[in-house]
Amino acid sequence: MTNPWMIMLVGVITVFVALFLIILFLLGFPKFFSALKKKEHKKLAPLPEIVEVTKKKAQAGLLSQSPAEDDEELIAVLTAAVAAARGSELGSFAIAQVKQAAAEGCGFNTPVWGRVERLSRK
Amino acid sequence: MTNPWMIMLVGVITVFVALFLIILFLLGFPKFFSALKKKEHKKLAPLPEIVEVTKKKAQAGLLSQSPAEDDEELIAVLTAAVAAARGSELGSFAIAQVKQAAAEGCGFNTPVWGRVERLSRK
Amino acid sequence: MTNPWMIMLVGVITVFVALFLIILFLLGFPKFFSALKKKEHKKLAPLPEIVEVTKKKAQAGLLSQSPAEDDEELIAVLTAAVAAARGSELGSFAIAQVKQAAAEGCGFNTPVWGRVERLSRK
Amino acid sequence: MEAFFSHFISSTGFIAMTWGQLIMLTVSCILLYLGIVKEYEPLLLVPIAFGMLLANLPASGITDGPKDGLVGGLIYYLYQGVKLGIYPPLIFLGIGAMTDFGPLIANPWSLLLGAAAQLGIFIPFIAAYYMGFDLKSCGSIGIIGGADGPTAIYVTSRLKPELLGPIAIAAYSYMALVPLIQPPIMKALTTKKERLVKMAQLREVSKAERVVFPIFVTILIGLLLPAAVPLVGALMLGNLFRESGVTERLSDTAQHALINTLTIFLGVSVGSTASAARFLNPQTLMIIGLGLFAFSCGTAGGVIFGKIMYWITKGKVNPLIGSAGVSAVPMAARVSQVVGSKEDPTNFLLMHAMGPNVAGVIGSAVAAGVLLTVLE
Amino acid sequence: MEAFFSHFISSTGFIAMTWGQLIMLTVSCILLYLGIVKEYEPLLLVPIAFGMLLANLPASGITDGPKDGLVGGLIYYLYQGVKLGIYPPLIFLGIGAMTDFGPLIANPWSLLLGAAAQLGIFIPFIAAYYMGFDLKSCGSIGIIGGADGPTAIYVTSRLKPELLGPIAIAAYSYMALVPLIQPPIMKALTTKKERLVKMAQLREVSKAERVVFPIFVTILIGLLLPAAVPLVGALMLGNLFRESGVTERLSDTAQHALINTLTIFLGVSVGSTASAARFLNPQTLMIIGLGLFAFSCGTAGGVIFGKIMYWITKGKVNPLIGSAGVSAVPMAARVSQVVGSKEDPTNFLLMHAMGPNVAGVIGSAVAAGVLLTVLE
Amino acid sequence: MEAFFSHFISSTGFIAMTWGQLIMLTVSCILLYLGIVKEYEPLLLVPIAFGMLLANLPASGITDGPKDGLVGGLIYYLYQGVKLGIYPPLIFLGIGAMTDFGPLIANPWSLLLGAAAQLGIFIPFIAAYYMGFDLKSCGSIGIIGGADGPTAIYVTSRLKPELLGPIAIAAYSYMALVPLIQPPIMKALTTKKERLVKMAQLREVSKAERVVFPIFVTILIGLLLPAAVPLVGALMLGNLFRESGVTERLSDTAQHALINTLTIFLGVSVGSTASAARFLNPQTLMIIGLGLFAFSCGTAGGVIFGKIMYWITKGKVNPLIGSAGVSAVPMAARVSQVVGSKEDPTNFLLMHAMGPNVAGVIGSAVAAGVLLTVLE
Ligand code: NA
Ligand code: NA
Ligand code: NA
Repeated sequence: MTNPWMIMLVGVITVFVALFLIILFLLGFPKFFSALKKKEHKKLAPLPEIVEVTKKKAQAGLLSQSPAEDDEELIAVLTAAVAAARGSELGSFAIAQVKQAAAEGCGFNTPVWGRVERLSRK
Repeated sequence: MTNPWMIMLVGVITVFVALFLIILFLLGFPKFFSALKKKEHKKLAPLPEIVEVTKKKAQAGLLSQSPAEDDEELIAVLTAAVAAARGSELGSFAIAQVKQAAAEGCGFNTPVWGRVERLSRK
Repeated sequence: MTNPWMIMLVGVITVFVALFLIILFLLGFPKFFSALKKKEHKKLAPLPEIVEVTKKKAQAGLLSQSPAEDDEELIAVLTAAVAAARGSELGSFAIAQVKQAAAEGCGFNTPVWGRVERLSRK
Repeated sequence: MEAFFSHFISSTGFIAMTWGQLIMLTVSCILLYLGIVKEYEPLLLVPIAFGMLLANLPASGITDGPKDGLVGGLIYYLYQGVKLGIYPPLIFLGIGAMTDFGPLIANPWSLLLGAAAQLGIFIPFIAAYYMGFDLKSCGSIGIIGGADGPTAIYVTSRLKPELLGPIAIAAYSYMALVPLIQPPIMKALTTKKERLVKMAQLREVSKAERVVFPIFVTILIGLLLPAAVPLVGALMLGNLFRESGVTERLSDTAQHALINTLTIFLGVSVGSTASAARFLNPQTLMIIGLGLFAFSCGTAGGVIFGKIMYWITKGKVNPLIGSAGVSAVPMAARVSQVVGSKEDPTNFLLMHAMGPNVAGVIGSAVAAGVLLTVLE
Repeated sequence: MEAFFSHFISSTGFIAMTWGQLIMLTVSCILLYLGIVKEYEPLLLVPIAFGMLLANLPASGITDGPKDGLVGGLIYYLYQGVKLGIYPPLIFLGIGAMTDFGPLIANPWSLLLGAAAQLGIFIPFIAAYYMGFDLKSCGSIGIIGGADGPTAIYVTSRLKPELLGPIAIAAYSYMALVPLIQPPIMKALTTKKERLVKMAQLREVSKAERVVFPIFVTILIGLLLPAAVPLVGALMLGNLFRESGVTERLSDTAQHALINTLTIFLGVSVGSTASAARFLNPQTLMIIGLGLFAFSCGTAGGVIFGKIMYWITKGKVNPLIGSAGVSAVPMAARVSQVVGSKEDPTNFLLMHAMGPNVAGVIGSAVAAGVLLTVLE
Repeated sequence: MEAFFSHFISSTGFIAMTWGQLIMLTVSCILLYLGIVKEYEPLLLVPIAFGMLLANLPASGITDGPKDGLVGGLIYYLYQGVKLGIYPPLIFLGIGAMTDFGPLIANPWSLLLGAAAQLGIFIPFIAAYYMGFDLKSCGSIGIIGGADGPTAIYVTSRLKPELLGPIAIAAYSYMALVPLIQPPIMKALTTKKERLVKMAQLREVSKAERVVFPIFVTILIGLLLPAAVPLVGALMLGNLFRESGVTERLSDTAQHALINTLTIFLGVSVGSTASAARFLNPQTLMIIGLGLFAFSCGTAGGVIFGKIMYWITKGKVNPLIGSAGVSAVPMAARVSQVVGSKEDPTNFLLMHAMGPNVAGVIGSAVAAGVLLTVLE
């Protein structure tokens, strides 16, 4: 293509077409996702509390640097409590665990107790 | 150059000359900048208060994570207040705005309200 | 080597041998280091207090951002006090100083007073 | 020994210095002044200006390639990331991680304003053609009107690397000057009644929408315009890191260590292309002029399309948000807010202008894809 | 003009798209779903899936090398760090800085569990051989059972780069699925009595031990198996930064900016190797199947050796910690804890399982060294 | 099968090991001990020592270049940043962002002390010449006296890369030993009366001065000595990021993620040049000896010039601050403080010594420029 007017025409049209296709897509969002949301609410309902408890613990650990023994007990109690209280199938529980780790952004392979251990090292 | 003594001579002289030129320059600093300072004081006088207000807001937002509505209102009020109170030409006001953003180190393209929005997302 | 069974054999044996050698080494740790620890305790006994004082100061400076004058005085007093109180040979004292800097993670070449100065700049 | 010293002195830069270099050193100091004191896009203008300064110190060899067994200069190596098109997409990764597409998702029609403002690319493209530039230069000049640094540098590095210096400097300077360039155009093109329009509150956008958006846009734009994939893909990957909620580590690094490092490298090496020999010629002045024209066209395009939307919606859209379609995030959106609040201090256009503002980034990436497809 | 437009349209990806690419785009979206919604190893699955998505957008050229004077695509350059074996060891540097070898030092015998679980590498190696793969492919497939991403990528990039896509995806997917894969195997191989064993509290580990450990392991493994030096050396250097107490700056950067940046680059470029042409063939399905087999073998190997230790120690070792020997830090250790606490909620196996867990990382690096020595 | 195993065993490092490598492993362990336990410049000594350790594990190939279609080793690629002169200036960027030139601006005359201490470069240069080293080696040996790691590595990598190992190790070791090396020399060269001088409080330095300083120094040094531009320019750009107040993001990254990453890469790859074959020879001992001589000369040069200033100012300058002119920031300045406070505990020389201290960095960069101009 060497005709500048043609390039301009192609350019302007492409930009409008591309962005208009995105608009079409976005206009469908509210309906689609409001339907999706209701399902999610049911599925994920019990999760937040667990996450919250762990987060509080994590923050407490990070801020107060309490001794490792306390934290370890806390984790043990927490784990046991959750396992006991839910008495549910292993799969879902294990994934909830995984969820917490990721949500806290600890990432890769330092587990919560690893960090606790680290913070409390003398 | 292959004569080590000559290299040494050139080296020592160059180091002293270079650093002495810097000295000459630095000796002129106090006079030059004390003159400059007076001018600046007049020009920039009204700025600090604006910056300060915004900074307080930013810190508050960052620390307390108050709901977005409050912050948005605060920004709206702040913006309106500044605009009204100054009743000044657009240019200077706009640049003052720019100044704040940079000073807070938010950088690139995340505006204050973007961050506020982000912090308060549920 | 092109016999997969041979490769497997070599692999499994190598893994076990390698990790077993580490085990042998680790089994010697407790004895070796408990002996070492006693020596260290004697040598390093007076250090912790110095480090602690400086750390408190550093934290105070970082959190409260108190004026530079105060901090400088504090450093001067601290330095003088330590020097006076110990009245010891220079070498050990200098190294204790170095130790503090590194322990605080300030690293490279920004000294404590550099950071203090920086925090308090208007 | 005299010969010895005179030989050494002849190797200093004082002797080798040309008038052009002296001028360029002055220009770089002015740019540093604008960046530091006037705070015009300092994050890029400071590295660019310093790179320009370093490149115009005679005889330092800091931009020279390797030869005769000697290794090249520092900036020669840093420049490879520009030349190979690596830095701009990775900077877009960081920008994506910093960008909130929420206002755009809440008000999809604002994408049209982001499209209209790309006239700021194509009209100067034509203008440059009739001023005698070859097509590749025209594309590089036009992209200034995209008001988006990494896009401008990416396109220019592929089409016309010789023009990197003036184009990058024009793009970043005018982005900083948006608060001065846009308001007169906005006022001239709108009526008081239009400027007084208050827009309806935006709806809340869910996390799921935010996550699906970058994935979808990548696929759509990627299929429509393969040449835009590096820019759009990186922008959207960064945004996905941000919005997915499970990759905060990556989002954080993309927004800080990675983008800052590459900004330094990009700025210094782009600035270094503005050597006296390359920079000081009539072309540069024309580019600087066309850049201003480009920003004006973009602003006008957005505002005019805003007026069209005002008419179609019977007064529900304030045309002032159209000017934000040029990108220059978030300055252009702020200008909409400021101009609007001058008419009515209780009118809060900021969030509404953020939609066209981020749409402008996508729009200019698409326009860049067209130019690369047609001209590369 | 018609010809003009039709030419332009023919350059879009819609036309060039193959069925295979469509399938791969769907697969990448499924992987994004697993990564983001199911949170299966999102830090790597999201970049990998997005890289796969980008590589399967037709005609973008983002993975093409330089030719005819044109520079290469972004991912071509990012991929060099995989091809040259640079990213995986540097990611290991960060992992080393994040790893606490304390539980291993406190209980050295757990290293044997980390060794036994490497059966998950060598049994599938044999299986792949009899399924018709050549030896280098067998090595790459076997290493999936190491349950360690950087090791798998490092080995595969040296032995059989063509298989990087399926192998990396299998490795990371199964690592995320460890909580589903392991428990049935663990229960099938152990008695209730074994699962109820409570282990003695671990002793405290001093700083000196933590510092000497990485230095010694590097020398020992380095002498025994030179090919493992890049992986083991980097892992241990990172750990030394962490434990020395005097290089916190370096440890911090290795754990954040450096590992995150390289994770993005590695993920995107590894994902990009999964183009339709390479990925969609019967081999891939076999690899996916063998990967699951590998994880199962590793788990079984660890648990069975755990039973042996249970017998030898007369009931002092709970065989459930054996499954943690596959690596997949820290998921596999958590699974030991969860399975154990299901039998007795007051049994706390986490710390005990961390020993075999980090031992598994060393074990698979050693196994990788053997495969590289024998097959490269 | 026997042959099989014996073949495999012959590939281990135990067999290939030489006495030299065993000695070097011991040396690297000693350096790790000095870095970690004695805390001698641990941020560089730990990576250097670990690089040395890795390079002396036989047969690992970690420093080998690519050949016969096989890719090179990890450290071969990391080393390219040293070889091409990229790491040292970028590390200087970070150091610039960490350096406060305020005390120097407040007391310009302290620059002369930073100049005088460069005798620690040029006297050993002559000494090395008469000990039989060629001129390029002399330059590399002399630069140890600059007491500045990146400068020493930059110069050596350009003049005599074979000597990188011993020179880097000497430079960093003696920098850590400054508190032991300097005091006896300082006391021997000064009288009690001189050491008791209390200096006047430094004036306050404004932001504008801090901003103009790096720009001006870059231009001046750049014109006077083009070869010093990469080092001085990077140092001053980093300082400008710090002082401008508008580029905190860039300053932060330069001070952390960037400098830490490059410190790891530089340290490991510099350390890896100290292979047994290269390191264990009489030259190394001579270099170690000349390095100590260099530090002593630098200290003496600074103190003697301090005495001259004491005479000229009639007792207003304490000669003890002269020793800080060798660089080794901030250790040398602390030594001035400590030696001064031993005579009078109320004498506070720290801030006064910081002037010569940072002047020494500029001074040795200038000296490096001279050596590169004359010898490269
Ligand atoms: Na734009
Ligand atoms: Na493993
Ligand atoms: Na020096």
